[in-house]
Amino acid sequence: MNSGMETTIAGVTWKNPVTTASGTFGSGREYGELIDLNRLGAITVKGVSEEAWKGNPVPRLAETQSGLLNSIGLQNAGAKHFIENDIPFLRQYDTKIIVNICGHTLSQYCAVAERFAGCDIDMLELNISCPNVEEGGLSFGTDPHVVERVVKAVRHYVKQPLIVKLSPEVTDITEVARAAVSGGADALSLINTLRGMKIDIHKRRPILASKIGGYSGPGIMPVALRMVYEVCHSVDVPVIGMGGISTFEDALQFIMAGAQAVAVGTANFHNPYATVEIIDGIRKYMKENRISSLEEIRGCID
Amino acid sequence: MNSGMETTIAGVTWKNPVTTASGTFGSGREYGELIDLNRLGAITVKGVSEEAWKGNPVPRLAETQSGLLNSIGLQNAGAKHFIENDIPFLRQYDTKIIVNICGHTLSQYCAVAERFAGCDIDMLELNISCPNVEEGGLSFGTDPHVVERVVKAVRHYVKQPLIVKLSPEVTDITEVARAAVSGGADALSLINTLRGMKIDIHKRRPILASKIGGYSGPGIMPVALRMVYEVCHSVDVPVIGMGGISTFEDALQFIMAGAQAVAVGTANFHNPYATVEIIDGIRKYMKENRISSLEEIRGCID
Amino acid sequence: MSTYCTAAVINHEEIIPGVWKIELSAPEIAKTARPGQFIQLYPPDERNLLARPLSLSSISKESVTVVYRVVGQGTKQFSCLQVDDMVRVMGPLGNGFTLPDAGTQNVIVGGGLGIPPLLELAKRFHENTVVLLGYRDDPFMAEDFQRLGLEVHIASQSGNYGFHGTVLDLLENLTLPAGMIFACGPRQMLQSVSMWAKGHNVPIQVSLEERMACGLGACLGCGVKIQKPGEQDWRYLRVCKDGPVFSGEEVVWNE
Amino acid sequence: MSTYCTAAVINHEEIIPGVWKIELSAPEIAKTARPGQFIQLYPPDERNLLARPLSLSSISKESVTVVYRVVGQGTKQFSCLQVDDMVRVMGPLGNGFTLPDAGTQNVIVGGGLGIPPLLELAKRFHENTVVLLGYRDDPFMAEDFQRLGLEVHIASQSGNYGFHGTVLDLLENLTLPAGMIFACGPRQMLQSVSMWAKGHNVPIQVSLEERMACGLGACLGCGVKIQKPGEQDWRYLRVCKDGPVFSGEEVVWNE
Ligand SMILES: Cc1cc2nc3c(=O)[nH]c(=O)nc-3n(C[C@H](O)[C@H](O)[C@H](O)COP(=O)(O)OP(=O)(O)OC[C@H]3O[C@@H](n4cnc5c(N)ncnc54)[C@H](O)[C@@H]3O)c2cc1C
Ligand SMILES: Cc1cc2nc3c(=O)[nH]c(=O)nc-3n(C[C@H](O)[C@H](O)[C@H](O)COP(=O)(O)OP(=O)(O)OC[C@H]3O[C@@H](n4cnc5c(N)ncnc54)[C@H](O)[C@@H]3O)c2cc1C
Ligand SMILES: Cc1cc2nc3c(=O)[nH]c(=O)nc-3n(C[C@H](O)[C@H](O)[C@H](O)COP(=O)(O)O)c2cc1C
Ligand SMILES: Cc1cc2nc3c(=O)[nH]c(=O)nc-3n(C[C@H](O)[C@H](O)[C@H](O)COP(=O)(O)O)c2cc1C
Ligand code: FES
Ligand code: FES
Repeated sequence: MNSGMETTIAGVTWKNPVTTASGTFGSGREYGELIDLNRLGAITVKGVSEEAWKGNPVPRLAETQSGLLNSIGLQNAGAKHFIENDIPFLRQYDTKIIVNICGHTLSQYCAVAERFAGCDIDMLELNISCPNVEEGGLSFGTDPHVVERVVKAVRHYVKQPLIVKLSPEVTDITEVARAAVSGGADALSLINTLRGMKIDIHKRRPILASKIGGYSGPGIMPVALRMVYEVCHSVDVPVIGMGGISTFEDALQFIMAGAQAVAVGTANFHNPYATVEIIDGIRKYMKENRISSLEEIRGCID
Repeated sequence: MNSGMETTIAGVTWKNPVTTASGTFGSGREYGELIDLNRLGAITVKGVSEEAWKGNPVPRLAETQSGLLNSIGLQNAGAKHFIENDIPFLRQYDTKIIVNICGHTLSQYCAVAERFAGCDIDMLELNISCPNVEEGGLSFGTDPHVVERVVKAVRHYVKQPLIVKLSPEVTDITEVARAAVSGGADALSLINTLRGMKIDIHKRRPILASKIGGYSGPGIMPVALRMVYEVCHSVDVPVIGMGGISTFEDALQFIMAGAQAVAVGTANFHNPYATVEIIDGIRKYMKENRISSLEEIRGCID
Repeated sequence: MSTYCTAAVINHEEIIPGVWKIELSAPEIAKTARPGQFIQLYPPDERNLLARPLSLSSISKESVTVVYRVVGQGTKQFSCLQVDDMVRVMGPLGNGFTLPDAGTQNVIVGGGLGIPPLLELAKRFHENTVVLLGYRDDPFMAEDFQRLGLEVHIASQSGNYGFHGTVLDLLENLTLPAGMIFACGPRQMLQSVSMWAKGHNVPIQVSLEERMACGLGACLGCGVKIQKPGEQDWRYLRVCKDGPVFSGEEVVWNE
Repeated sequence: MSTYCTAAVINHEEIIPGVWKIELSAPEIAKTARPGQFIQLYPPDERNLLARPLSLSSISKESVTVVYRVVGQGTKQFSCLQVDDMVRVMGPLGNGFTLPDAGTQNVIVGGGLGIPPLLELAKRFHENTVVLLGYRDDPFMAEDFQRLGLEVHIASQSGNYGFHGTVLDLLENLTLPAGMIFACGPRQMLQSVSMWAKGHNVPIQVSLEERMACGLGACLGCGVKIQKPGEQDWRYLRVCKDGPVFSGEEVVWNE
């Protein structure tokens, strides 16, 4: 039965346009205790690097008004561990698997991309926009020339459709988006976190051990929506929109701005049912408004 | 009597470190009905251009979660009207006057700066960062080379201490800050609004007639604080911090990050007493923590 | 002079489905309030930063009453307020209606949620006043006007009640020449009534709406295109400070 | 298996100034909860996105009870909850304490707000158990432990009550050899008790705290440095999922 919610991105068809934002949902195992993972269009997992990364010192989290700062620093057990433990787990479910990859250097990016080339996963998301690692990450994601070069180099090793995840910390997001596409991105995802800070005025020090962290949640949504709108009008590849999405109304705003799909991140912390409630909400909206396919409203904002 | 709150910026001493963010407080007349304007360290007025500007179409306002989008488009009655009506009004009060100026072209900026050269005002704030006008504004504020050139050109006509107001919509705020200082800024203020969007999913169109507007309020504070912290560690001129400040705790975070003073904007809409409550709150904090001068805590975050 | 304060809810009832009447204890506001002015009511959920503008429907010595329709997040929250709950409010705001010279033949024209803001005005008139009320469907608050002893005509678009049609039809059917029209309602209605008034050379005061942030005249968020007689071009005036009541002839309607 | 639900407040009282005991009706959570586990309680003000982790102090058939100190925005809001109010909660979370073999000489060591989380554990012990409670100043909940018939020793840093000193002093004065230590309290205290346990070759379980987002093990926000026997280096484990109870010897304390 066709629900009208099927969404095809770079040749991969999701049953609905909702995935999880990398790093907020682990590999699904933990949230699987509370929600039915089969409901999700796709699961985007926590960033995986070639070798295990220890991550940043704690405290790594700070709550802000309607937002969250994190400085996890891409702690992960490395690609080998992931492939042995998480892919078999995820394949039990009827959902697409998107693996988010990261590296400190270009060769690390290439190595991890290559390692996943032979793996049973559906899409690869290249994180060149993480603000929480010293080398690589953000520095790779802000200069359009570097972006194009990095994407092109990594692309060479990638066998699955390649999503490139963009940083919002740039003067002109459309320039970076075009660079990623000309480097070979099959799809784009945005936005990663903005960098933010919070200070404990009683202890007179930043809450985060790393002082500065990535800012996510409802507080970044207006910026995210604007950037998704701009990028959708600048490139021809599909866009996965994210940044503060917490309700189906939020998700629909991104879809109307032109997003092919959406990812839910920080909202999971506020409401572990957020993803499934968003899917149900979109379905209800479609029914009430007699929309038989999301195509009817996607990108309706010109 | 010395309250420990006196703050000197580019040779001008305010009785306390709290001013209003340009465009949120008019020229003080309206809020003067509700609060005692003598309480404020300084009043920063709505942007003034050489000629009258009509502003953008309505709707110009959209509420977001913990934030606000505006696309006023610098509507103002022009410098002549301002000088005749607002300076005499403001001079009745024991507070500093900061005039925020804007233009569509470099020569308009210079013209309005020159016009204020002979006026009885305390400081001039150069807005090269407004996202809501087509020409000038933001485009002048994002490229470090352009910033330096614009500041240098305008500086030539300015007789009062010059504050340059920076846009957050750049890859590296410290680069722009250094450019403004080398162009001749005596002080910097930041941040102006981020650009954001909101869509009415029932009407299927953006809430703002201009589609995209400037995002302000508590939702931008983590970004603003981080940028103020970064800029304070990159330049030697004083910084006026703003972006989402709503409570004295917020204001103190900016001061601990290194700000010489703070400006209160969107918070006035949520609570017309915000400015005076912040001043009272800082005083109370200082008393409770036996701080005799703000110097003791300013920039304590290294 | 306006005040910002915390007011207690004195009365609160749903008068028709989705439309509520709330009375707030606010002596400072009531003291100086005039018909046609409004208040800014702050939603209790602090994620909603902005206050909601609501027109005064009636003014007593110690309290003010507004009538509102639940349309979004803020008004939804208001509808959950209980008697004795406290709510932040600022007012009175705006210019209000200019009262006509005695003896003027007043025509009050209200449509939908534009009707309650005309009640306090109607209270100030004891004679020479016709009240035309237009509803989409079922009427509300008509009896409040009738109780004042004024001549009340009702129209409904559904035909369920009163005249089957709009207030414009009621205007056309007026038997007496109008001296001054006071109108509040949907923009579309205000525009057609203003056109009618222009055609019949009747002065008209209309109460307008626009999204607001400060409500005080400081932020220039609430622009309305106004062209005053003798001016070469329109300019944006502020609904909150220069209005919400404007001369219908001066409004530039075509947007 | 943990549940996310909305729970009604059954009891709520301030047991000493600034410290509250709240009982929530949550049969699903109570059913599987074990001593040492915690819940995530969501602040009613939605500007606070994150839930607050609070350790279970006691577990009954249909309800769970936590004891918390008001320290910031979230706990402030909790303290305003009234009986019958509803609050969002997730739990039970974490590993909880590992119960020792029968016959082990248990030593329960609690400091300040680390005391309530040990009560449910103490309830599971009927003999061979010494309870050492340390307070800065006035004691609270000591009688809950005494009522269980266990041997309870109290110390206060102010000397106002019980032994003038810390729980470490009480440990030094133990007459029986400890078989297993269960400790909860400030990090500093847990560190020194762990050092003592190491020196005396006594196994120790400590309950740790760290800032949390998901509470489920998914976000890796709540790292604690752990070095397991035989491992060459420490790595970050998750307080919420791998803990909050860890073996005191395995925690890398020096930060
Ligand atoms: C001067 C004035 C007087 C008014 N008097 C009344 C009245 O007496 N009764 C009544 O029911 N309504 C009145 N309105 C409209 C009322 O302000 C809106 O219905 C209300 O603000 C909607 O708030 P919300 O949070 O429920 O809707 P949301 O859509 O969630 O609000 C989002 C934002 O848009 C603004 N907004 C949405 N619709 C309007 C609107 N029509 N006008 C202005 N701002 C809007 C809100 O204030 C808020 O800032 C008046 C408006 C103005 C300007
Ligand atoms: C597993 C675990 C069990 C706990 N059990 C108890 C208990 O039984 N009783 C009790 O009083 N306290 C307990 N705490 C500490 C309690 O979680 C914090 O005091 C509480 O989160 C503070 O919230 P707040 O909003 O009042 O403070 P704020 O400072 O306003 O909180 C801001 C953010 O920091 C987090 N935070 C602040 N302090 C702590 C802390 N010490 N630990 C973890 N997060 C913190 C908050 O959760 C929130 O995300 C426990 C913590 C953990 C990790
Ligand atoms: C705790 C946390 C961890 C994250 N880790 C990653 C990551 O590993 N890789 C990545 O590309 N993005 C990571 N992100 C960014 C999110 O995927 C997402 O882009 C961002 O949070 C904005 O979405 P949100 O507001 O819905 O959370 C992380 C975000 C959070 C809050
Ligand atoms: C309604 C509105 C109008 C503004 N107008 C101006 C302006 O004229 N000139 C300017 O430099 N900044 C203007 N700003 C930006 C503010 O001065 C300030 O930099 C920004 O809002 C961030 O501070 P806040 O979050 O405290 O509002 C305006 C902001 C708002 C909300
Ligand atoms: S709402 Fe600010 S000027 Fe009218
Ligand atoms: S709080 Fe998310 S892993 Fe522990």
